[in-house]
This record gives sequence, C-alpha cells and structure tokens, in this order.
Amino acid sequence: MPVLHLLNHTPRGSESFARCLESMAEGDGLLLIEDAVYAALSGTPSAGELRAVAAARNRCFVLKSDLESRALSVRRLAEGFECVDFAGFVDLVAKYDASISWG
Amino acid sequence: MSASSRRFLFLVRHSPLAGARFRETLDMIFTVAAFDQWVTVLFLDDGVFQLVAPLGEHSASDLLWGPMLKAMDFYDIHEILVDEQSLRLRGLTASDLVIGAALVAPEHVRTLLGQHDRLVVC
Amino acid sequence: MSGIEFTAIRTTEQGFLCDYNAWDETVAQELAGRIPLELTEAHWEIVHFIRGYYLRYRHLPNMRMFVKAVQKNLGDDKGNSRYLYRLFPDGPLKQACLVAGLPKPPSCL
Amino acid sequence: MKLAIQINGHPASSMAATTAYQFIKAALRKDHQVILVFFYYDGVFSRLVPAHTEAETAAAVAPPDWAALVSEHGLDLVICSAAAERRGLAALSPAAASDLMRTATPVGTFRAGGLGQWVDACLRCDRFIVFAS
Repeated sequence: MPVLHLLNHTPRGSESFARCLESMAEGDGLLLIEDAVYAALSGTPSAGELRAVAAARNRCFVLKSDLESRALSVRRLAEGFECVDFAGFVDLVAKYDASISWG
Repeated sequence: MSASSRRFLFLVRHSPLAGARFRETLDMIFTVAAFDQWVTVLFLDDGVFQLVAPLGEHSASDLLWGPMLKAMDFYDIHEILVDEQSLRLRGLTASDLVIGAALVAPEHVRTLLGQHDRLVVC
Repeated sequence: MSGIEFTAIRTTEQGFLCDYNAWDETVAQELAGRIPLELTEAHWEIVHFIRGYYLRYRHLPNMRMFVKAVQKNLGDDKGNSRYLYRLFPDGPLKQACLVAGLPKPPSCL
Repeated sequence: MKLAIQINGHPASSMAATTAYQFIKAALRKDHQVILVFFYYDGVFSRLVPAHTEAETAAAVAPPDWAALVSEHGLDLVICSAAAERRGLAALSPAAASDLMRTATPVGTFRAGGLGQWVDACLRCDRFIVFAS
C-alpha cells in the first residue's frame, strides 16, 4: 500500500526528516508543507538527499503556497520536485492509500 | 458498531515527560483497542525512553508511566515493537525495557507502514 | 454516621475525594449518599473494580475504555453502557470514580 | 471520499490549524466529505485563539475561520474535552462558556467530545490525515 509522507519542519533540528526518508518504501510519495519546503531549495544538502529518494522511484511534492508565503519562488526549487496547490494536496491524499505526518 | 475495521499503527516518537503528551497518546491507543481494532505500537526515536523500566516502587518514574504501560496488556495490545537502532543510539538494550517488546530493524518500519491503514505519529 | 465524620471527608467542588488514599467503604457510602445514590452489591462490584484498575495502572479511562474494561473483567452482561447507566444514571464513569474515591476522569464534563 | 482530520498544533505556535483549514476548504470544493475535524493535544487551543486583527487577516496566509466553515458546510468540529481540561480550559458546556471563549469563537462553533468520536471517524472515513504541530 503506497503511503503519502508529510513533513512540516525544516530538516535541521529534528529527527523527523531522516526518519521519514528512511521509512519511505518504493512507490510512496513525499509532500513537503509549511517549513519543510525549505528542504527542497536548490543547492541545499537536504534537496540532494530528497532527490536520492526520488531516484528510487518515489515522488516528491512541495506545497506551492507554503513556498510563496515564505518569499520563495518556484524557480528556487531543486530539480525533481513538483509543485502542488491545496487541490493537488487533496488529490495526493486520495491517490495514496494512507498518509503519515511525521511532525 | 462501526462498519469496517482498520489496522492502526501508532509510532511513538516522544520522550515520556513531554507534558501530558504521553498520557494522551496512551489514551488514543487504549481507545482504539477498546473498539476491538488491530493495534500495533512502535516505539522509535526518543519514544524508546518511554519503555525504560522504572527505578523501583515509589520512585517518580514508577508512578508516572510504568503502570500505565502495563495497561497495554490489559487492553490486549500485544503488537509492541521497538526500533532496535533507536535503542542502540540511546545506549539502551532490551533488558532495560519495562514491558516485553519485539525489536525491529529500521527497514522493517517501511514494511509496517504498508501493512496498516491508519498511521498515527505521536 | 455522625455529622462530624461527614465533614472529615475532603472533596473537590464536584464532590470527588481530594486524597484517594483516604477511602474506605464508609467513605464510599458517604460519597454515594451525597449524589445521592444507594449502593447495592452491583454498585460495589463496579466501584471496587474501577478502584482496583486505578491503583494498578494509575490511569483513568474514558467511557469507551471503561465499558471495555468492565466487559473484560466482569463479562458481557455488565460490560455494556445500558447496565452501567442503570446503576449510575448520571454518568457511570464519573459516578463510579466518585464513589471509588478516585479523581475525576478528564473526559467527564 | 470521506475524510477525517486531526489537528494537533497550538494555533499560535504551529501552522497545523491554518494548513488543515486550507486543506479542508480545497477538499470541500472538490466535493469530498469531511466527516470529522478532531482537535487533540495542543490543537484544543484552536477554540481560544481570539479573532485575528485586520493586519493579520490581510497576511499571505489567511487564518482559519472555523465559524464560517461550520455555518456554510455544517462541519463537525470536535475539541477533545479531556485534552482541553488538561490544559486548563474549562469544560465546553454552554453553561461554562467563559467570556474569553465568547470573544474567541462564536459559541457553537466547536463541540466538546472525546476519543470515541475520533476512533469512530477513523473507522468510517476513506482517508485519515493528521496536521502535526
């Protein structure tokens, strides 16, 4: 059963980021919301780690409004990330069998 | 009674003295069990500290969470798992634990997630 | 029972015993009398059960857990809300804990 | 799709309620059904956070307007009364509604409930989603 993983904190100062990546199975999806969008910025080590996960045929998504409310344009996203709006967020929840919020 | 049954996985990741959090987490777990649902509880990251055996009768640790954990058995929650790596990283071993729990490897967490349909990180 | 003994029982505004250790069956009778509730054998069974549960696990259940716990220990005949409400019409969990000298369960209004 | 939502974060120090609110609105626009919004842990403070100032409302991220969701969509917003009480919030019964509560959210927006309702919704829904602190 493919799972949608949700992260909402920056990769620094919390074990959630590493724990989430370690717990992702092939076919799972990852959605970065709130402060977790910082993890997908181009040139950051976290974006590199996330891309490595994406390479294992997972999908990585970023909530667009949380990027923009943090004064970050979509252009600053590292390669391999897809932007979704809240409607897309709802669709992802529907698409995957279950969701997990790592906090 | 509710229509369908679900498989709940609780991932306990917080240390025991994080305010009321632990008590409220146990209340969720016990309530789901009282509905006769499949319940698996996985202790990982700082959550493994919740399983450390109390120092003894009348110690603060005994009164705080040791007895409540034993209620897991009362509510027939027998799928109690501990992430082995989280234990090791905190200098703990299976002999430090207050209740019987099966050790699992980090890769197993992935499998567990796929086997449950209600995933609750607490 | 004399009035002097009554005043020795310290309770919260809602009638729960302040110190769960200061409990015996006489205290229970008095606490029940204030509800008011006349205790039968059937009441005592539930009261002793919930007190034993609390002393063992240091945990106050919510209504759902309480029903399940009674069912597990005393059987299906008693582990259902109809039976428990017949004994404790104003909320079985709240009233059983009150008579058993326990703190007010947090889920009870 | 039937959704059950759980909100765990304090509205003043976490985005949980704000994100959940936007998610719920998007789900309703897509004709999904939200069968329960359950406030647990520090999420119970959602009922106490006062009406936002105009400056805050004009900010990029709109604060949740729970009362509007309830009146427009008849959502069931349940505050866990045990969690609320542990945080010193008075019982939610109308009689106990304090002045503080009345200035925060209109009486009747939230109702007091417990984990029984939460489990029931978890069993009935197609998807369960937590908004963490």
